[in-house]
Amino acid sequence: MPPLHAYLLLSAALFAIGLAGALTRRHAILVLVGIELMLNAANLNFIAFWRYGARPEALTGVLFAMFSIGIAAAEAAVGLALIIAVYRHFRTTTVNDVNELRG
Amino acid sequence: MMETLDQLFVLLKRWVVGEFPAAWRLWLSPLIDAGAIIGVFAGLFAVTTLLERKGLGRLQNRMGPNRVGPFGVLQPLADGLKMLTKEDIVPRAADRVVHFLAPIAMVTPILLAYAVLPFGRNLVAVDFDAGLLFFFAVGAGTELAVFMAGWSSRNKYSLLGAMRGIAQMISYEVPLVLSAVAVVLVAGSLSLPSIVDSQAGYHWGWLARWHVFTPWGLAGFILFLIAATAESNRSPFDLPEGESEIIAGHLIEYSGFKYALFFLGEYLGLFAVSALGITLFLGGWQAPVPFLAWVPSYLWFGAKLLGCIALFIWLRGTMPRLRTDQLMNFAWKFMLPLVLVNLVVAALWHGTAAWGFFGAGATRWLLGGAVLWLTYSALSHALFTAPGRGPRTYRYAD
Amino acid sequence: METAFYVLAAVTVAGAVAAMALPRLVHCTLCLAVAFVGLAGHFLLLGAEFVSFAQVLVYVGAVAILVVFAMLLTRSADAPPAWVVSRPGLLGVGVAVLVFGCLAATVAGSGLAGREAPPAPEVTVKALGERLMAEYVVPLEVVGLLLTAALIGAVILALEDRAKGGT
Amino acid sequence: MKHTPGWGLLKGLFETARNFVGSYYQPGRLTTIEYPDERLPVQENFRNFPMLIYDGADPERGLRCVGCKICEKECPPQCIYIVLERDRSGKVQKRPRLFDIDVSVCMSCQICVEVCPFDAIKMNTEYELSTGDRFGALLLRKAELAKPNEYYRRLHPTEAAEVDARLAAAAQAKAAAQAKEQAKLTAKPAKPAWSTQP
Repeated sequence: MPPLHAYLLLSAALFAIGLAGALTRRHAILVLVGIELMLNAANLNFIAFWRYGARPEALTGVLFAMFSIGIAAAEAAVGLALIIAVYRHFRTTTVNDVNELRG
Repeated sequence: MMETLDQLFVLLKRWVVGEFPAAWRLWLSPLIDAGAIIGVFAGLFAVTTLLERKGLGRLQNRMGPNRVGPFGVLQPLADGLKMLTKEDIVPRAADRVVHFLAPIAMVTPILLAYAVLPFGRNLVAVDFDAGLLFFFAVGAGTELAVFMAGWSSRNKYSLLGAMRGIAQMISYEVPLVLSAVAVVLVAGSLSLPSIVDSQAGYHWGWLARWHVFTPWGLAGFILFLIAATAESNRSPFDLPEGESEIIAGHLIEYSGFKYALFFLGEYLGLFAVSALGITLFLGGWQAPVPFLAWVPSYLWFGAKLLGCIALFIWLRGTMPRLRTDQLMNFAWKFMLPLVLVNLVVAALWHGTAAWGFFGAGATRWLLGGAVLWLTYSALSHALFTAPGRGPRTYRYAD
Repeated sequence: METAFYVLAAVTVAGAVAAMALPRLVHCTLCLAVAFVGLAGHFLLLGAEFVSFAQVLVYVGAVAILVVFAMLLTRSADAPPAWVVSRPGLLGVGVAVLVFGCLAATVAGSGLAGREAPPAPEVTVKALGERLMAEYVVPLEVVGLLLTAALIGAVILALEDRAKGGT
Repeated sequence: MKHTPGWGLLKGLFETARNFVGSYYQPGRLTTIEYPDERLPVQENFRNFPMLIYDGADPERGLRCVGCKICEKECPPQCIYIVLERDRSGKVQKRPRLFDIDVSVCMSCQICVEVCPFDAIKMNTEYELSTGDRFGALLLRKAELAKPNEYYRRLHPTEAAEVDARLAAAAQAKAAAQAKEQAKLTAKPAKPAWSTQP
């Protein structure tokens, strides 16, 4: 069994990768993908802390991760619907080009 | 004696693994499982292609293949040789890496799904506590493979086929999973062997306690079959590869061995989903009548599997293909409400299990059946036979 | 166990990096799916079977497919490959590296670093379900409500504006 | 029962099941002809590809074709190629030296038959013309095209009888005309016919 900090470092790395992508990529879908990656990194942390925690039989980490997955699914659905709506309006999915408030 | 025969493969594997040093056993056991699954089901694939072609022929008053070998039994061999010796063509504009990976991404998840299916008493590779969820989770991987195949070919027909395929698979996954959830609700477990165990025994000593003999089980099984047909892209839901419209859908630009892999994946998916249907509704490897319980369990499973395959071939030989809008309407407006009602009926069935008065079973059956039948009639009337929605009338064509 | 962790970690990180760095959007999505599968493997390794399968079902089976559909509907799949080597881009990477450094330093500095796992607990689906139905029934209902709202919201957002005649 | 939703599906399934079972013990249901082993009898009006008719035993001398080239001109895909025979002095004879038809081009339209004033070209019913040689074997020569009149009678009896009757009538009329001419000639002696020849 690898030590806890291995999981924490992996999670931090995933979070940083997701953050870098969300900050640098211009495509709206990729920004969303970066956010999904960050959420997943958080999930990994939940599970790792649950497994290495004092009372794993309480299942808190697992349950929290499941709720988080559910919320991520909702977020992805709404986010992608927004991207499609934006595309219909502006005919582009590049976030830099969608900077006007007027339609 | 019969006990040994029933557990033949389990004992055989235990003996083979026992012959090897302890360090190897951890690796050897799953390797043997995987090898057995691939060998048996690839063989079944070969047999099924022949049976399907023969059966379809007979359903349409034709002979079917009968040229290679006696009665054409060597036809799969000829087909295989032809596939393997064909030129492997990759379009110049294709994304070569994704194009190459797509068939692999198609077959691997389906083979993984076999790991949790119980083929006989104790004959299951891995007994996950959440086996059913595992099955559906890996099954989801094939959708991505369809997209990979369709997009990487750089062909508008293949992209259209892939979009149709993904839309269809997502839509029909909902009724598929929900009809399985009804079983989970009653059996109280996600593990497939314990779902089979929950169907053990016989009512009054002769009627098997399979879920298909309950009102929600019968409806659930039919809904499951329809959704499974759509999931495995078979006729009448074969729109993704409807050859008269989009040639072969996402398979257009595949030839030779890669095409054979897709073909194999399609059939393996069909077997897997049939095996799941058997496990959930038809009592898995259990014998249908108590006096035949001495027949080895895997033979019962095989017989049921062949029966399911025959049913799919029969459906394919009978039904015409749906239109895309009909397909989507059917999934979302007809099957989804029905499967939700079915879930409620299953919950009622489970809740009234404690009823003990005389005729309680018949009352429950009639109640559940009536609710389902009323829903079915109302839905089909509202969707198909209500004024303005009935069969199309042709003013000038007649 | 250790080897499995490192292999899975390599797959996950490679998938994530590729998902964020490849020029073609479709490749990004496919690599994202690989990263998700790697994460599911980690969950399995940690003994959270149910979460692992749910992860594959939701992320590979739903989110990745949703992304694919969004890509096809916005015609981004055929967009020319776009690399990001610009000043704001570098700035973003710098910020991310900084964040990673902070997190790593915190992890290394905390007392948790060397903690070993207690014996594996028995996690049955039944236990999970009982928790969800007893202690966590309110959050469960809220998530259900949220998902329904998200479903309806997504449909309304993506619905074509017929009344306006489309813009 | 008839109006129960889903009834039509069951009816269809029943129908195919009846096909399935019936095809095993009612051979009449099977619509398949196992081709290389058994063949459908060729219909009299079937046509595939032209042939040249000759009378008598010698395909060279008995050929009805006079090389008028009408068929060559009328053939829509232009698959007929005719070169006329010449004698030693180079004079054109009323016989084709070459008469080639390209099978791969012919479209079985029968126009050559309809325009032929001499009933020399007719449609064959042979359909197994495939060959491994794409360039040589699909070009049929005069020798391969020439078929005796008996063969034509066997293939298209009705049509052949009609043609034979017409030809016999024409021959009779011609003989009668010749006899008349002969009678005229004998009545009024003139230069004998053979004297025009050198």
